[in-house]
Amino acid sequence: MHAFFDGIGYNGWILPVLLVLPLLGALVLVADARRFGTDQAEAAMARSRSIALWICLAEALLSLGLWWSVDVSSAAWQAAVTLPWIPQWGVRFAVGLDGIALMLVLLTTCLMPLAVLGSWTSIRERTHSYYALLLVLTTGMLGVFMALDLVLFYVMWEVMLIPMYLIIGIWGGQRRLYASLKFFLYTMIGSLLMLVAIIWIGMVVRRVTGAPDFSYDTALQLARLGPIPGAFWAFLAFALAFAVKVPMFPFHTWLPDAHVEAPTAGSVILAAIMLKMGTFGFVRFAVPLFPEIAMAPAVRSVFLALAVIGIVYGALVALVQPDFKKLVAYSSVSHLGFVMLGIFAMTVEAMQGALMVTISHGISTGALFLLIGMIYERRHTRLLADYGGLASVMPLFAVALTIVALSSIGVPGTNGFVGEFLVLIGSFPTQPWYAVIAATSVIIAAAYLLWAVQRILYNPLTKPENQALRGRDLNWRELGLLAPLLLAIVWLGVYPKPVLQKTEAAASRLVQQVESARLSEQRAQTGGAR
Amino acid sequence: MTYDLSQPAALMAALLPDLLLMGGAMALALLAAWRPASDAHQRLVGQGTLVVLATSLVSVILAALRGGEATAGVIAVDGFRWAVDAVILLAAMGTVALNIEQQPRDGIRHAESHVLVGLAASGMMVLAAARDLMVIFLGIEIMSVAIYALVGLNRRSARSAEASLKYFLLGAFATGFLLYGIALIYGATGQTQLGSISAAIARHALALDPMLMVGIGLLIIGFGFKVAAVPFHMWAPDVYDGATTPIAGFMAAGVKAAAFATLLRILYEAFYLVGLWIEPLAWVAVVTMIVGNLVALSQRDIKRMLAYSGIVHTGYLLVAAVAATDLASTVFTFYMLGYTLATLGAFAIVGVVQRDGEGGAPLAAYAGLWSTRPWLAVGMSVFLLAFLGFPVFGGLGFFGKWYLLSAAIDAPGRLVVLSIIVVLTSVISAGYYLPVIRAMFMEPRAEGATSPAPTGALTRVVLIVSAGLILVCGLLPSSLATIALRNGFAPHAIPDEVRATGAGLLR
Amino acid sequence: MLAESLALSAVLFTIGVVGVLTRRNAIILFMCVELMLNAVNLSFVALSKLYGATGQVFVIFVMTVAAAEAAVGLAIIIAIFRHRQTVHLDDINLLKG
Amino acid sequence: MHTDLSASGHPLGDTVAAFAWLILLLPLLGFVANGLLSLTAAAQPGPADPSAGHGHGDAHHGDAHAHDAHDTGHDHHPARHPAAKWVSLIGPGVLAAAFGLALATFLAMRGAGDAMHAPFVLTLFDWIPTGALQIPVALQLDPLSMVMVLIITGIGTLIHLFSVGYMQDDPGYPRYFAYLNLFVFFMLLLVLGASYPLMFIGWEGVGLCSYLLIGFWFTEEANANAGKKAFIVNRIGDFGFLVAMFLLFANLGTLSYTGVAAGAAGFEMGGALVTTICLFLFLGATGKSAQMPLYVWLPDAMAGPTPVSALIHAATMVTAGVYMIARSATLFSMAPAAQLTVAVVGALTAVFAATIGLKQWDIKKVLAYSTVSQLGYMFVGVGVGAYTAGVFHLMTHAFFKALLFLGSGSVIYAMHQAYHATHAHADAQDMRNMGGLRRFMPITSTLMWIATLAIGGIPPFSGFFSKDEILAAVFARTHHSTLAEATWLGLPGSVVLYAVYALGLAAALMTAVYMTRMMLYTFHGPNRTGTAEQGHLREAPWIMTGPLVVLGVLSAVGGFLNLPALVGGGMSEILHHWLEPVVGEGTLRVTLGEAAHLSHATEYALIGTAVAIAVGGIALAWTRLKPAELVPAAESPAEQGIERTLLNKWYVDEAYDRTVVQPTLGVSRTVLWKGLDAGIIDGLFVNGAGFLARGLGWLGSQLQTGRIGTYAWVLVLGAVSVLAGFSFR
Repeated sequence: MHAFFDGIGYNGWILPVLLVLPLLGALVLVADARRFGTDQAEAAMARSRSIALWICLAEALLSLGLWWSVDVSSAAWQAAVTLPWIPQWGVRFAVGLDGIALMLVLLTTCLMPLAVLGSWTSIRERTHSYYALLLVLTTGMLGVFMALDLVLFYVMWEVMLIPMYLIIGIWGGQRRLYASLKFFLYTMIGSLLMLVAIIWIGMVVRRVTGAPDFSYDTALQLARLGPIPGAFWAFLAFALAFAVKVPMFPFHTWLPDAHVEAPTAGSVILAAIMLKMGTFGFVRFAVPLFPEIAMAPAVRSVFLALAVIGIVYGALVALVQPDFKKLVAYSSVSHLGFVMLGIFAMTVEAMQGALMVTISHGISTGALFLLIGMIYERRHTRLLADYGGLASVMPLFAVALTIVALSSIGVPGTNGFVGEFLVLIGSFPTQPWYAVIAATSVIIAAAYLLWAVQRILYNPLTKPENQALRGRDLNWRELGLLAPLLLAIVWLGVYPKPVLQKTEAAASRLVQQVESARLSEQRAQTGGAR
Repeated sequence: MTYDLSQPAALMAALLPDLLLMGGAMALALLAAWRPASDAHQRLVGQGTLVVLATSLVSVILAALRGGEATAGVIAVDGFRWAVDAVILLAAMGTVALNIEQQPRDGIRHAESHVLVGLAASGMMVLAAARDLMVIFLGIEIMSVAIYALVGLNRRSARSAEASLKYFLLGAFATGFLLYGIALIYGATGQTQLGSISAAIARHALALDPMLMVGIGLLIIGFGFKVAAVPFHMWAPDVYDGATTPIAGFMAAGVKAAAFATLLRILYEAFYLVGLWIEPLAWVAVVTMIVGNLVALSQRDIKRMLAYSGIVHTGYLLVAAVAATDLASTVFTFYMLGYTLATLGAFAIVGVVQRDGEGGAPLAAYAGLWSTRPWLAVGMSVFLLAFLGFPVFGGLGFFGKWYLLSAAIDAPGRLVVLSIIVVLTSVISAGYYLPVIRAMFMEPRAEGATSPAPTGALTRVVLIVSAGLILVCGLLPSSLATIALRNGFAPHAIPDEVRATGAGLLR
Repeated sequence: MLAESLALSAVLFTIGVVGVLTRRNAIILFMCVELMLNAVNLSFVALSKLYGATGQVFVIFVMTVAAAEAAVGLAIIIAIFRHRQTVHLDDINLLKG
Repeated sequence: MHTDLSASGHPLGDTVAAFAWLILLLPLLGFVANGLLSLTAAAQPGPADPSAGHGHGDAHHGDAHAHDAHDTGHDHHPARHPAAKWVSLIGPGVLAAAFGLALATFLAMRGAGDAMHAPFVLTLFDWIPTGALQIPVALQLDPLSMVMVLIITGIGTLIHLFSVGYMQDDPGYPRYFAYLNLFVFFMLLLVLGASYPLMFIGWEGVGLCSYLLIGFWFTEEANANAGKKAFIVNRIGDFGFLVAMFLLFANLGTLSYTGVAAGAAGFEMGGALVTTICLFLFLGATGKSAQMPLYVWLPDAMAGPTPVSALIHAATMVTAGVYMIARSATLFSMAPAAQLTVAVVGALTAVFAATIGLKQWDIKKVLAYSTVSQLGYMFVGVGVGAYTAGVFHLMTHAFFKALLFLGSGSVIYAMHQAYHATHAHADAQDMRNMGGLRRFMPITSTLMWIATLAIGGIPPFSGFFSKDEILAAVFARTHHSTLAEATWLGLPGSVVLYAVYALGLAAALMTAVYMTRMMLYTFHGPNRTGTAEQGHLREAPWIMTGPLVVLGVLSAVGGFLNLPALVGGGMSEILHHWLEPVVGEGTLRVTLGEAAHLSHATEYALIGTAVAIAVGGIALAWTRLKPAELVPAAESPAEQGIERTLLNKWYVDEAYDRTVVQPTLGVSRTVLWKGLDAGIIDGLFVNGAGFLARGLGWLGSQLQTGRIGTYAWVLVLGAVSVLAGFSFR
């Protein structure tokens, strides 16, 4: 396999192609809309859907090659491509992957076709623009995971903001205006502070090397020179931008609104991929660039405390949500609290666990939102109280929802368990108390999800609208959509070894780098020798 | 080659583009008076003005390519001047193009408006070139008087008459301050040319001379009014609201470019030894950004909102001025180009969406614009996001703000506090740009709301050029960055101990 | 002699500013502005005694410009009068908010 | 899946034991097959566009086969599930094959003789290989797991056969067998797993299956609630298990049994660390095996079908806690304080559950509380370090409790058929509607009597031997054992053990009473079902009574598997020698090196008292209770006083609800969600900031009065402030 990919120089062109392909797709859609006009005829909608689907499928197929062509063990960036962009300001178009970024890129490319399929019939008006925005969003997200240049990272970080804002705003629910504006402002505050921090880094590099240079590797070398005055504020700016995106505890109130009001594909992408940008940001930028500050006892305990609060708080509040989407949104706050706990516990197992939770949360929450979308299309309500007894009228849906709920709870044998177990067992040696408190969320998670599943599937089938659902179970499209996710849930639960091995090298390198910086900082403080 | 300004011929050669424009404008004034006012006539005169402006732009570009500099004298010949001239001429051409198609819709038939735009542009070019207080005063007056008249263009609406009255009275009042400042500076140093003023300050160690201080203060007040910095901005919203849309655009872009160019030249060439003006200017910048943004939040009319957005951008440019490094002038030209393009585009769309004869542009008129005129909505979003400084979709706007922030952070004074204020206030600005985008994309079209009139040929050209440049340069700004870098004027480095006296906010 | 004349021009200037602030009539307001300009001319003339003729050249410039400004200004005031039949500034507040 | 047999070099390596993973795989295949059968028949995918509103069209079409016969008493005979034939073959067949393979492995293991000192570990593939934590999917075959596998597959097969008869008319028939097979797969994984995480997979898997099976008839809200309650309470236990695993990994770096056993030697005897680990393990055990604090889910679990109660909530799943403590014998034996806690909690649960059992009218509730009580006994056994006694009682309890449950199942089946025939709507499980069934169901009643005598502890039945051995073990350890010297909450060990012994006797007495009460009310005295129904009361078909007979034989002779040493000769303590390689070291450590021995005299005395208690209990019940006076459930008066509290289970459920469940919901709704989230963070900071900005903006726009005067004033004020800024130096 490896030889084949080297033969066609796969690593040389794949990443830029992955970025550009969706943009081309968007242009094709726009051109198609202009030439045939967007008369709401069924044909126009079908055309736009199929264009979007083919582009996403092509993107997914192309990206699968990365699984073999990326050699995760080597320290160098894989499939790296560097093009001059703005030489005067030291900004380059540099992209590359390591083990962690590889998994997130694959998660994105594989989820996008499902998101498109998910909104096959639920999006009725202005489908051309909808799918064009989805494709631009893909480029933005992939760009964030691949960027090796701080400015490119920032630009891609912002590129994904507008399409998601419009998707929530135009095709969302009743309170979409408030929700989309809140989502935009929340993310923007964080990212603009990050912009100041990025420029500050560029200027520090300029002062050290003479020319401003925003490449990630030079920033890493800078970090090795030891803490620079003012680095604390830069770290805080980065951390805030990513904390808003994760979302960590105090900055999470945009998530429930954005999820509830977004259309199905919107909330699938928001939950499955966009939340991971926050954690990816911490793993790639905030912690490695400022290891001493991130691992300083005070800072570290603040982040750990917020993560654990997020876990327990998210679970508790999810317990009392009447709206199923809001419940899943708060459960995402809880799950991503695990990821943050894993990152800041800073052991190899915890880091691997964090990355595993990122991927499995993407799969299970993505599937949950797709399922919610499916019953919303049939019943047009998200309130749990309106449902009941669906298992007897929609058996296929019942099986799928049960499996996905179990994966979200983290029952062993599903992907949810592997990640959470690794985070807890990995963070216990360094943070015993935090791990134990986090483990209590295992109970609350079972409580809120099973209670929700019961109110939908099991209780007596009394309401006539639910009885009318008999014979309107999941159709072939929806089954085809869920099949890969259910397979992934079981496969990652039973045999997660390949995924763990892909991320192991990058995770242990990160932990060593941060630990060595932390120890040298400790010695410096205790020894007093600068 | 060097222009020996003492020779009249060399002076004329140095002022070639300005003279071309002024001569052309005079000729057109005659042509305008030649035939009775009618639509066809004003269109002809308008096209004539465009030709004149184009020739002047060509001569500016040729002069820039030829390079060359001038001996000490009344005017400056350097890349900065040519760059600012290009921006001014671009703004003027855009305004005339929009005006040609907007005037019939507002029922204005007299052709002199285009001539006035030409004259105002020539005044601005004089300002950009001036290196002598007297020439600066002349340039400001040529520009202002022409614009007083332009604001009152729509004779049949009381709103534009009131706007021109306000602009005239307050303008004259502020010019009074400016003039008194010039007098005091002349009194303190005995010189009027910027170079000799700085020499006099160095010779007589006048850095802390009270008379000079008051003079510089008054100068800042005068220019503060012209660029609509906050304590002196009260006129801007009403005048933008009253004036016809293209003229409002012209004021937002052209007047700001010229006034700022002169302010930079005065501060860096004449008063680089005086550290005291950095602190007040920084405070003016901060107040401008904060008050401008906050008041803009409560605006319901798009033109008034764009007026406040103009004020906020003045605040950002003041931050660049306060940075006072060699980057400051390049940042200014780079930022100004992006800002001008976005302003022209935005005001063009406001004009198109505006119903004939009505002055205001209520937000409700934009509701659901995307469903009827999708490309207008997309265009407006690009311009608004450029104002906001959003990457890729706002294109050049982002790199303008990026360059501004890197100049501020890189400045010896390390203006991190100022850049954080820039960043936080631009978040507030999202609070009033986004509702427009939201109205266009997310709100249903109000029933009975007529679809905007089809855009004229020239307006479409202006829209495509401005949106195109913003997006293309937004993706690949390197070529533009090199032009800006080459055409900045290197201000005398402000000695650190001088900068320290003005430390104040800058820590 | 210089100090007294500069002081006089400062006083005149302040009178002009106070006039602008207190009076409510457009034309009187404009006359106060003209007063301010003439105050500056006075100081220019006084200073040119110290530094040579450039001050007086400046005065000439200022006067011509003031004249042009007056022409346009009065035209604008007439236009506003034709619309609102008054030049009392308190009534002229169509544009606000 | 690569099985590196050669690596282990264990003599069992080349015998049939090498195919142990097949024992596991068979039930899994059964689950997959039955699952597919249930899905393909029930489901047909809906129309392409889901939001097309045409639901009314074929409402009646789906009605015939998807609705549940259990609750809606339709008159016409419910159509049996089309794939019922296949399912009846696959379900029990898969179990029988697994049992056969287990027997073969057992024989191979006996053949291996003393080679069994080292467990035979069969590594299949890597599960979680990260950094220092290497968890392979590996099976461990040793005497303890062999005993458990035999019980699970043996009794499992019998119960599967019984279910064929009991559940055949249920439309969810394939789904039922799918869940049952999945349960057996997870239970086998629990006992065969070679490391704590693998046991944990089985642990939560069985919890999942019990959730699915309890809530099998999910259209009844009570059943669904019971399922959910079972899963959540189990999860609380699992939390304890998880924390124990973290402690083990943090301190020993490994989680496999062999690794932990080796590492445990390094722990300090009775030290804080090993005690905490054992206490957390015990917390896990209480969750799964329904002990004192976390037993509330088991009685509600009776909402599931009766064979499920027999298999899961009597024979196998609930014994997982006992197996876990036996498996970590080395750890527990090093923590006397933890062991005493286990014993005390076990004893208290035994007594407490027995008291509630006295006053229950639902036949399955009586058996449920009896199970909780008997589990308390097993925990007393393993608590005092007599691991063999605990496992022995586990085995015998599996026999007679499965028999009791299945017997009650056939009684309920018969009652249901009768009510079904006459369209009566009385409760088929309430003893007050039964009475005198001996005449109609002679076989079931005799077998139930065997089981009742066995559970009561009447020799020679199996219950007597296992219960007596536990009590003897407790008595033996009151002196000269690590427990006696240890202290528990200040009390000296021996006093605690005497108390445990006394509680044990009390529980035995009450067991005898409530079991006899149950037998009297169901099988003796006048029949209260109703004259019309009596015609329909008849013995259950052979498919159901067959397994009862086998279990009856096992309950009767089960005791001979581990006769007390008194008997002497080759036949005594077979199970003790069999389990010696696994738990021997732990048992010896508790009894300070040499086997605990009582003088023959005391042993006979103990046996005497135990038998006296048993016979006394039965006689007490026989004389005091008068089944004749009982009236059918509908007309019977409400209980008063102590009887009412016993009937309402000491109001423990209500107490939990008011102290734990409602406050958490209340706090998270009002304080966390509405208060903090919507109130402070959203209301105050987010919207508040927006409101503040808009307010300031509005103020600014008010300043914009439109009058030139104000503008001039602002301009002059600005000018003055700028000039002031200059002169401040």
